[in-house]
Amino acid sequence: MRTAIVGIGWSGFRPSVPELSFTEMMYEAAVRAYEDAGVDARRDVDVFVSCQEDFWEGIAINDEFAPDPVGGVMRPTVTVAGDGLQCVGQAYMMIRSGLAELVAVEAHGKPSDVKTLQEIYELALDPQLRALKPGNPFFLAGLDAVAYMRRSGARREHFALVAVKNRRRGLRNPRASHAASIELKAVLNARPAIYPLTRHEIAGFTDAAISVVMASEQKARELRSEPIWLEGIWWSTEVGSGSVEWHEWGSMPSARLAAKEAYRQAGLKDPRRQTDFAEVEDRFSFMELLFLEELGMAPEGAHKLLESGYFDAEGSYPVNPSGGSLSLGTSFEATGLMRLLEAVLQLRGEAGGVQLRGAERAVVASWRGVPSYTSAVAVLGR
Amino acid sequence: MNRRGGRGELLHVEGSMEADKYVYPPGVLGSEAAKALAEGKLTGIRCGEKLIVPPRPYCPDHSKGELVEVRGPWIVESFTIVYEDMYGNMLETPQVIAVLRHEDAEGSIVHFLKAEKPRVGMRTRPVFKSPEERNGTLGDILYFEPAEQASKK
Amino acid sequence: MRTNVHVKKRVAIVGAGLTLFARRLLETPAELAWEAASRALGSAGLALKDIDCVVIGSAVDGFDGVHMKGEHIADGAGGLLRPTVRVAMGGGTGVMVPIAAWWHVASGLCKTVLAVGEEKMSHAYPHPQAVFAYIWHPILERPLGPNLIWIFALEMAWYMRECKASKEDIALVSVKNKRNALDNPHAQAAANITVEDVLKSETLVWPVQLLDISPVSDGAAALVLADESVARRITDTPVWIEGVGFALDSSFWYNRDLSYPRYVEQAARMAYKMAGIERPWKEIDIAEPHDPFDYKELHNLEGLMLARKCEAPRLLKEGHFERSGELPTSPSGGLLGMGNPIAASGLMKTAELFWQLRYEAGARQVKKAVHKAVASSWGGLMQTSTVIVLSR
Amino acid sequence: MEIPGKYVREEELRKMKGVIEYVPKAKYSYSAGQALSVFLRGLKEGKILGKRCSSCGRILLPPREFCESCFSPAGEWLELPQTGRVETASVSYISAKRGKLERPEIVAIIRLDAPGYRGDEPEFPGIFHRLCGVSEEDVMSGRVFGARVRARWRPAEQRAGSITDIECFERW
Repeated sequence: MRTAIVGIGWSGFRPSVPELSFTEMMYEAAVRAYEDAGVDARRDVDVFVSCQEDFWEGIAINDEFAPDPVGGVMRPTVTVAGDGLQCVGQAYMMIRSGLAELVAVEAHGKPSDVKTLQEIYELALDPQLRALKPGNPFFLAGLDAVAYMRRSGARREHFALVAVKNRRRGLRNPRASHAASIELKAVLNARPAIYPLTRHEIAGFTDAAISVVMASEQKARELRSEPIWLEGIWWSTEVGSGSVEWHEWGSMPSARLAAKEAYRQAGLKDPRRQTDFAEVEDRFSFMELLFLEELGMAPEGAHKLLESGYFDAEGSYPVNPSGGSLSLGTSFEATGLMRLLEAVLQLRGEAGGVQLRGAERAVVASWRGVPSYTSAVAVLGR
Repeated sequence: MNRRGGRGELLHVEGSMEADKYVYPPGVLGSEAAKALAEGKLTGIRCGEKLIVPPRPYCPDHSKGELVEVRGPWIVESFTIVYEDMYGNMLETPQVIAVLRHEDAEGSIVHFLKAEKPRVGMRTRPVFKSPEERNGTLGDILYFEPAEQASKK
Repeated sequence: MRTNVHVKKRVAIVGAGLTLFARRLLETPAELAWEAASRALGSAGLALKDIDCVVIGSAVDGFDGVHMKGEHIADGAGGLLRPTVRVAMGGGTGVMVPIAAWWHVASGLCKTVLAVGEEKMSHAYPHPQAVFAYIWHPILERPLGPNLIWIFALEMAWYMRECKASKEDIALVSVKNKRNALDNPHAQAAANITVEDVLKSETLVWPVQLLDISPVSDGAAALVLADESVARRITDTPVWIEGVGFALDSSFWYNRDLSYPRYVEQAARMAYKMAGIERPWKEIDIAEPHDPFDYKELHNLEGLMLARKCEAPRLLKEGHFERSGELPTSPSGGLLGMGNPIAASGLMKTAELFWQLRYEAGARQVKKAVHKAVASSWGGLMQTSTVIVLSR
Repeated sequence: MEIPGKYVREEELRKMKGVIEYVPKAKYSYSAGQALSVFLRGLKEGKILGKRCSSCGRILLPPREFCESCFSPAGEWLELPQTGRVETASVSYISAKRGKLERPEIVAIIRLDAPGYRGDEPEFPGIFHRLCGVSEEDVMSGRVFGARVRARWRPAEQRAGSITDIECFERW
């Protein structure tokens, strides 16, 4: 049984959205998604899924506030503490199991409401690591970056090149509030933030809410003449945030495993030839290259292909044509859905200034961020 | 009464989500490892053929491990230098943090590295706080230093 | 809304395991998860390598004091190098875990799932209650300085008035469940007490007294789920998941009648429909309704349609819900007798039914023959219900 | 049967090596947004403002931008009467952190006298607040249930645009 994305909606996409509460943002995104799908939330949607975490929200048991703004009151509503793509995965399973025909998935982030972001990230570290006071919880990404350089032969210049590519590309995307016209030299000469990364290579934060409506094949055909098919989706956790020392540094096995199963579901043997573009993890510049390797997109070495322009929007295999997280920012558990949103709009031909030509199939891959080692991968097709 | 959302009049309400404090017990196996650490010994667990560091109460395959002392040298597998915090403020002194792996072990220790020029592959050893200052946490180690240097503590 | 319309695959529970429930355990959260998971795997005769997928349940990060708690305990829960996901629905988490694990298997994408619930509430100081101060709306409610029990007291008072139930009537739940727990080696608060003891205990927020409430607890529970082919291969007595249901009511809890939990009924109807149950009060043999507070068991029993509205107190008095009664409820000892490590407690209830349906509950085994069972967990601002129906 | 789990006393824990204490820093500035900003400003002016759902006609108090039952945008603002009836009440002897209170607090759900409501609907415009001028005995005896109450406001100069601008609801 196939599963499709029949509606998508969003709200926010600015570093700060002071005029709306998080529930008002959720409502706006949900209304747009239901309108896009042509469904009535109260009558048609079988199950509602929301992805969120308490400390991001500043509310304990925050699922309390999940149902009202998405139309899920007195309906089957479930909250998952994971990236939005994991929620899409839950919906996918519900539809495949026959539990539901139409599922609404929601994720949101309002980092501008959090006054102590660094300390919240710190609270996610194992107490032992916290006690060291490492200065910036993102140090874990720095450890991966150096190990990746060592393993792959990529240099700092390659990482900077990713930042330049994605930040510049975002200038064409109205949702990309962190886009910048920036030169390679400026990135490399900037004050280092976390070696080997400068601040231009670390994505900023964005307030955003995204809603996605998913349907069974039959329902999808009733609703749309051209739904976007979710051909495969999977996720994996490599090590826990309480056992980061077991991580395979400079690699992302969770992305590798998630991709393997997502490709199997989608029937892909050679993902780079069988798909047309990818929206992948890039909240730290080097992650884009690391992910492309783990996704099997660059057996020759991702940095070499990057150098040759292979992953440019005009290149052979566009990667992050939306501008990626470096341009769009990250938004807690909504980050994976940001990539999904951009891919869906792209496949539908609704991507405006960042539209590619003739894209039929895409890979979406997202990591859950520091200090997790969880990733999710989806394959979408027209 | 019908005035709506003039930007200056939008309200934000301050709040927190803080317990007064958290007290984390070390765990069953962790309390043994903590005792060893306070005595200046690093430990791991023996899982069949494998040696796993740091010691967790179980092996990756969920079987029960046995706590064993692990002596160096500790080899730098990766490192990073933290120059600024997440808010963009420079740290007073940049912090060098490294992944330190034992030759025979899977897993590694993440800790500070004090070296003129940190590099991958460097052999290091831990420098401990004085015995009376130790409390059985990772902070009992001040940092790792190149093994060829004389200990300063 | 049309749920459960095309469900085809059968899903079984094939193993269960618990840790001790207690106020302060030496174990770390991951260690607790590991203990429960290992026991569940052991009871199913499986090893971790046999597990395809992992579902973690944990309610409130503020208790363990670790943000992204699911990631934190992923290793202990057996979730490494596997698809691992965490559901979080406050008090409703416990039964949501086997529900989420159910769709992992029913989708055909996982053949075996390890479902683990963990809560370590003793990390938080000065008292875990302090963390509950943050469950309220940060703008509309928190400035009033509410404690957790306010809301229950308001609901209990409403229920008592609406159903003309006395404190004595309700205290019987606590007496029954704590007594049932005497036979449960995992229990924290097993005791032989009387209604008098409950009425003499410290009044926290009238009408809620100390012995009306389940104690704060640390602990973990785990189940192993499998698809039909695996289940048939590894056990002669699989317990089938016949129905799942869940519902969330509005977060505006003071905009609605709290004397009856309509959201519990909604979730129950969803689960019963899938299980093909039309007259739950006749067809269900045994129940583990959520009982963090004594009145809550009665409230849930009515919502689960196992008693008519306001009828539960009378049935309780008549012995209907005893282990020897017509519809034994909380034979495990419930949360009142076992303690309440939130996410683990709902899973514990499902585990208890698993043992009861296999006639493996030992001293706790109910008198009557059992075929169909229901467990529920409840949570949020009087709004969450998760329901699971099991059969032999 | 051996049950996993090792109970420790507080004193034992204190003596143990490897115990970590941590003081969390989790601070927020919650955006009130469109609906609640207006509501809070109304409180500052001594008004209880609600919204009406333009689709089902329900009065939404606390006000929100959308009606969660029909999932449609909420309609016009209206000022609600400051009187109502106690639906349920309780007496708290403990603080939010489980400390003992010197004086017990009495809190209630109040159904406001909203236009177009009979007063027995299962869904109603309601408010959660303290009661004053009510004794513990009034609550325990059940006398307070159904009692008529009205908002008692803090003096205008002390109001801050918070739910506590209403001091309590008092009998009248």
